[in-house]
Amino acid sequence: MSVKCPDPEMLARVYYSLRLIRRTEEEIARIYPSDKIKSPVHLSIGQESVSVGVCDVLEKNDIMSATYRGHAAYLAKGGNLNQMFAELYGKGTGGAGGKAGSMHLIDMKAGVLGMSAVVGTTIPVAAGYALALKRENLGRVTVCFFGDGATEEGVFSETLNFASLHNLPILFVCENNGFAIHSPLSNRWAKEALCERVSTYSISTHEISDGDVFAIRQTAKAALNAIRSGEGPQFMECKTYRWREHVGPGEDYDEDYRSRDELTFWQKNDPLTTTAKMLTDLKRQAIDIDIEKKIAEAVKFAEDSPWPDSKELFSHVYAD
Amino acid sequence: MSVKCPDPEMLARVYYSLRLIRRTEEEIARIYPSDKIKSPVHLSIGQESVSVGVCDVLEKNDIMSATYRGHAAYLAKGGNLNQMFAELYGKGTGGAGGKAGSMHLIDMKAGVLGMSAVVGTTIPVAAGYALALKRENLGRVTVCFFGDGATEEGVFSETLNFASLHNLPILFVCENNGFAIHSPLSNRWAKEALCERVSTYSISTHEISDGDVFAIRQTAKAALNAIRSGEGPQFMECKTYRWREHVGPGEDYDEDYRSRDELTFWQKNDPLTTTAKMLTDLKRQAIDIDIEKKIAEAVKFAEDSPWPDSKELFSHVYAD
Amino acid sequence: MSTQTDLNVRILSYVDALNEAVEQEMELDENVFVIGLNVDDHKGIQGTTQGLLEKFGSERVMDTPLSEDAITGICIGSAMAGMRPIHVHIRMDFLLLCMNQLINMAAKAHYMYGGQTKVPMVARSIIGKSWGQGAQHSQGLHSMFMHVPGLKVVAPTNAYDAKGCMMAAIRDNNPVIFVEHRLLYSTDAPVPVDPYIVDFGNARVVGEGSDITLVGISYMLIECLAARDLLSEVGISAEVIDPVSLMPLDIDSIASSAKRTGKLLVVDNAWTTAGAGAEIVAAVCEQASLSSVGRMGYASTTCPTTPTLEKLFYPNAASIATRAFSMVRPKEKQWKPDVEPILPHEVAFRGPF
Amino acid sequence: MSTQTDLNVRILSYVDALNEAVEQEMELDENVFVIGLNVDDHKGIQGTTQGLLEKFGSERVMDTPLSEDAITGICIGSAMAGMRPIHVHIRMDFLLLCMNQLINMAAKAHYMYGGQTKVPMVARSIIGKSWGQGAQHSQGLHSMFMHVPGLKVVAPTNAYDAKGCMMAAIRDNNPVIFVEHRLLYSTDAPVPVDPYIVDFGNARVVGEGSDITLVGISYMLIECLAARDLLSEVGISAEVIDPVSLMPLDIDSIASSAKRTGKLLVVDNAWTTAGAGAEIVAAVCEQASLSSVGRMGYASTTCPTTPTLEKLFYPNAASIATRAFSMVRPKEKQWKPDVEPILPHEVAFRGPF
Ligand SMILES: Cc1ncc(C[n+]2csc(CCOP(=O)(O)OP(=O)(O)O)c2C)c(N)n1
Ligand SMILES: Cc1ncc(C[n+]2csc(CCOP(=O)(O)OP(=O)(O)O)c2C)c(N)n1
Ligand SMILES: [Mg+2]
Ligand SMILES: [Mg+2]
Repeated sequence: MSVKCPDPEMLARVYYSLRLIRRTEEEIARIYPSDKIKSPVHLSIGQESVSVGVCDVLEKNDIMSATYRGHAAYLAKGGNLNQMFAELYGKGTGGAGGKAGSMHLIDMKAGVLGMSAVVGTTIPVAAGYALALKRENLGRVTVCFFGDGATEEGVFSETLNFASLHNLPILFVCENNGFAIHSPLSNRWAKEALCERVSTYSISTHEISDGDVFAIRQTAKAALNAIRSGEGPQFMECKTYRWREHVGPGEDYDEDYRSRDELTFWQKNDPLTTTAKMLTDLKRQAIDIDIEKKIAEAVKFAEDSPWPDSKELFSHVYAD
Repeated sequence: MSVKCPDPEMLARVYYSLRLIRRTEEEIARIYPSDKIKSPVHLSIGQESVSVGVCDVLEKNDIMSATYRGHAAYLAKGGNLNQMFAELYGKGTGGAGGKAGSMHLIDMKAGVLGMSAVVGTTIPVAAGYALALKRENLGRVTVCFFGDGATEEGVFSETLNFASLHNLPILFVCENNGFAIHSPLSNRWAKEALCERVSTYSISTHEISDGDVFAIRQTAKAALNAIRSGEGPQFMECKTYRWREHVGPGEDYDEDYRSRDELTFWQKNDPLTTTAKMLTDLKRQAIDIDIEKKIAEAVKFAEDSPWPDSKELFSHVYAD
Repeated sequence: MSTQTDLNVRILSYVDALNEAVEQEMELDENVFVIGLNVDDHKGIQGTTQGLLEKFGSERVMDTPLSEDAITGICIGSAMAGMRPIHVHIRMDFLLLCMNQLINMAAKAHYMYGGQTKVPMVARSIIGKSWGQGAQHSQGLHSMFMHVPGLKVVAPTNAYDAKGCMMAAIRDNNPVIFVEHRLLYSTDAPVPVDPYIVDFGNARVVGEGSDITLVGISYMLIECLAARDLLSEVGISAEVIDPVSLMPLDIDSIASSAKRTGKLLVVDNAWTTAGAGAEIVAAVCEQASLSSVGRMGYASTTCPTTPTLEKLFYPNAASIATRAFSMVRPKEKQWKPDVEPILPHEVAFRGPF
Repeated sequence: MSTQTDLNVRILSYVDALNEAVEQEMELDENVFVIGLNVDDHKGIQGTTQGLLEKFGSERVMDTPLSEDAITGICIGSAMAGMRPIHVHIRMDFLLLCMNQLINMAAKAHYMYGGQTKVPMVARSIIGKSWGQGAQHSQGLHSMFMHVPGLKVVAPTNAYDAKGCMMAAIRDNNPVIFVEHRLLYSTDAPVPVDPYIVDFGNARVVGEGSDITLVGISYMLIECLAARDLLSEVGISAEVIDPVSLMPLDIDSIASSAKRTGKLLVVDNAWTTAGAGAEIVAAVCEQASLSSVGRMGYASTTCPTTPTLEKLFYPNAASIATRAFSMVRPKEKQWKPDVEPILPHEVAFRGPF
């Protein structure tokens, strides 16, 4: 690990967040076969450290934008767990009253911008929010998470150019897990030179290849300081790995598009395990118990919550 | 000039082409106030050397794609002059029977792909044609001309990635005249690093900063050889200058968006003048006379041609 | 239109009315800003954005790269943060580059996110015509936006509505597609100096009549009014209605007129198939069965550049009058007005751009 | 459908019929190729492209980057050069990224260039439903393409038409938007082994009747057929028509049925405003004035994910039957069928993807 002995409070926070996300999604996977969750789920299991490392150094009133694979980012930014489970269940108490499901999570109170099921669409939207923050001039920033596939959409290049041209307070974070559904980078990228390319828009870039949560955190912290001091957009490419299938609760290593060896490599360096080892058993157990309690409460909240009233079908079509 | 004494035949060809384009567009500008040309015209005057330098080293059966500012490329590739004037006049004998006007010129016989009035749209289309040529495997290539503004459209980045990924036989040529309508690069580009950016798609790039027709020709020749020998796409950025207003026949140096000094600089290095000087008076006069004859014929052809039959409104909506 | 009785009413062109609406809203609300290619140049989008840069600076009058897709998303994001962007497109055809953001994000955000966010933005788009605008600079695509819940669509046809609808669009908390037509720019009308709102969803009877109801959308309203004059010469009294806003659409006003005249002809500045005319005719027929209904619009072809074919591509006062005549007097043989009125703005209009 | 009398007819699923059509055309014409994200993976677009990679190789079965806009243009360019691309989109919603190329280039090229070039391409697009597909994975946008001259639009509702229309689409020299529906994939029908064509522009009466004409578009045809059964129990005889192709549209067959029954109800798998239903109702009313016409489709809202609201978003057999009943027997009080038929494919369907 890049950080030998991290500040214990920070360590506890990071472990808590990693563990909360992992366990929440394992619980989702457990519940999934019951069909209580009638929404496609794109699990982040294995990719938690990117969201956790970055969001740990965000201010509460900073803004975070993520994708349909957004559970990790949502929770790392402090999104409401009860409302998330209720939303997945399609209940009226969900963050969007059951209209969003897993792919369109939002929690503006926690600074979580709405997610999108159309790859790449959130990138310019996050930049637009950053444009408003620049005018506001209170030092707030926007963080924009997206996958390697999203960088292939033209709107990504267009947004980088505009964000740099106007010196927007935005941190772009690419979670490069090497796949778009089942399509490997080699089918999609002419060259693996993402940071190099982004820097041609005069945006400072940072590459983290091993998913190290502390390295990601350190890098994000420095990048955010630069942004807040008016240096304009920054870019991070974090190599990571999706442990589960693209969509759904299971694994898919029996399919020929990737091998379990890849998983093994990433599991050996799982930040959740390594941070767990850095904690005292007592401390760790306290956190684990707290997390189980919170998740159990959230599931119960979702199960006990009512379905949305049928008149809700026609609410929020237009804003007053 | 980069080439001290060019082969006389080539010199004559290049001068002929430069002069034909210049005089054709001057003639269009002369006729324009008469309203006989009921089409917006985006003149290339001043930018001829890019089209001429590149197209001089193309084979007749190679394919060329250009923009609404396409008169130069159309003529340099050998597009039919009579049909061009007739098309601008909206006559039935025009290349597209009067349905295209100046912005959508086409001449498939000469390998001129259809042009488009929507910036950037022809870039992937040219690449698609190149995909077919790759399958055909006869060594034919596609050349794709576009402006600096077109590189800002996401589809440009998407196309570069795909073209390189699939090693397509295509030469991308950016005519960087520094403006999109009246908007300067500084309003649109975060950084002037186009070649650098394109090379991150593992595409070889070449920058020509002075509009030197022989330098452009030499560079294109080498690039085309590389493409034909299977090395995949190549990219040229040619700095150039639009002498006239964005659209229409006149000048607009009285407007505040640019100064006449810029024009003066480029006029000093006008390839038409410099190549003219390299020819014997006899040779030059012969060419000039021939060109005036051709243009006069073309104008007469357009004026004498009939309007399209009204039933043509409904032809070509769908292909049989 | 009570405000029209104000003392401080002057004759203003459509261009100046748009310009004034935006300027006044920018003064009233610092969150309003204008963004789009060349909005800050000396031509100022045919004058509609002229002077705004000098008055409000480049932070609120932003030139952009050619990146319509991203700029649309950027407008959406800034709107979610409380700003009120006005995104300018010099041709409606370019909205086709913005469909993903406008339809998958802007139209759906408020609903999809359970009301947690709003997208108050205006997309201004100009429909081109004549001077060889051709296939890609002439499209009227408003029906595509009418089709999608969450979007509003307005198409004012005079300077008064241009100002009132623009102020309403800017203040609206939803994405509004603002449909302008190049040939309306030079038309003028009495326009109050003070800010005012033209509420969406109110169709306007601009010419009363009893034999047939003509609905003219965008620029086609002008042609319908001219057709009404032609028809009156043969004793046919046509009622002409301007829907003003297409979404929301005031179908009841149109239906009550059509029920009264028994005949409905909708003339759209767009193609007819699955267009605004189809919506209006279908919606009226769902309410009452009329003796005769019809639609006119662009020919079912791509728009040609040559004037001789372009002339046949568009409905005009004469062809509208002929069609209306055949609907009112189906038994009589076809009638063609011998005069073809020249419309004022066609004289004023300076092509090509 | 004479070919259906062939000896070599088997029961095939919609998925397998699509797969067979593409495979046979790829064998017959080396210019045909398949391109799209994940067309070459183990899931093979729910099986519709399965096995093609192994048989034809990666030059003709191309995976792509996420670059729908460019890939569409690349398909257009390759088509201009004589190839016949089939561009696959796993959701129709993603066509919103392709609008500029499809509408400004593909639809217009043949006309705008005076016939010098053709664009024979197929854009396959799947409409999603249920399992929380939600706002951005459920849209039926076919009316937007019907609106634009130069494009063809087909929406086969059974395996037989799926194969015949796909082969026709691939051989067509124009851009064809091929509308599929996820819930039709598991349905099956007798399908000939040999290649065959289902010509566009022929609507099909799939259930005869005399009291009302129901037109069911895409998946809604299935619901209309179930509604027909429900109606028959109360003595109402509904004629059900499948337009099969929407552009060209066989309006005459629909109109002649509607004139006979006097009542027309169009049920679309999309929003109704300026939709395919508006076109059909308006076009029929231009021909004849019926006693009653109506449209059903998506609720005028964004599609919610939660099943309780999603259920209300879509028309179904029961709501269609109720609406038809009220049109046939306007004086009687509202009727609701007590049973709600479970449709075969809904059982077979495995969500969520
Ligand atoms: C514009 C668009 N094209 C295609 C899809 C289908 N799709 C859903 S997720 C996905 C993969 C995207 O890959 P990446 O951006 O790397 O994100 P990851 O799933 O790996 O987190 C694709 C192609 C989509 N949702 N949107
Ligand atoms: C997609 C699109 N956006 C905007 C326009 C309006 N427009 C016409 S020409 C032009 C300038 C393009 O600049 P550039 O690509 O540098 O080409 P140049 O005109 O300088 O040759 C613009 C913005 C357009 N035609 N298409
Ligand atoms: Mg990925
Ligand atoms: Mg330029």
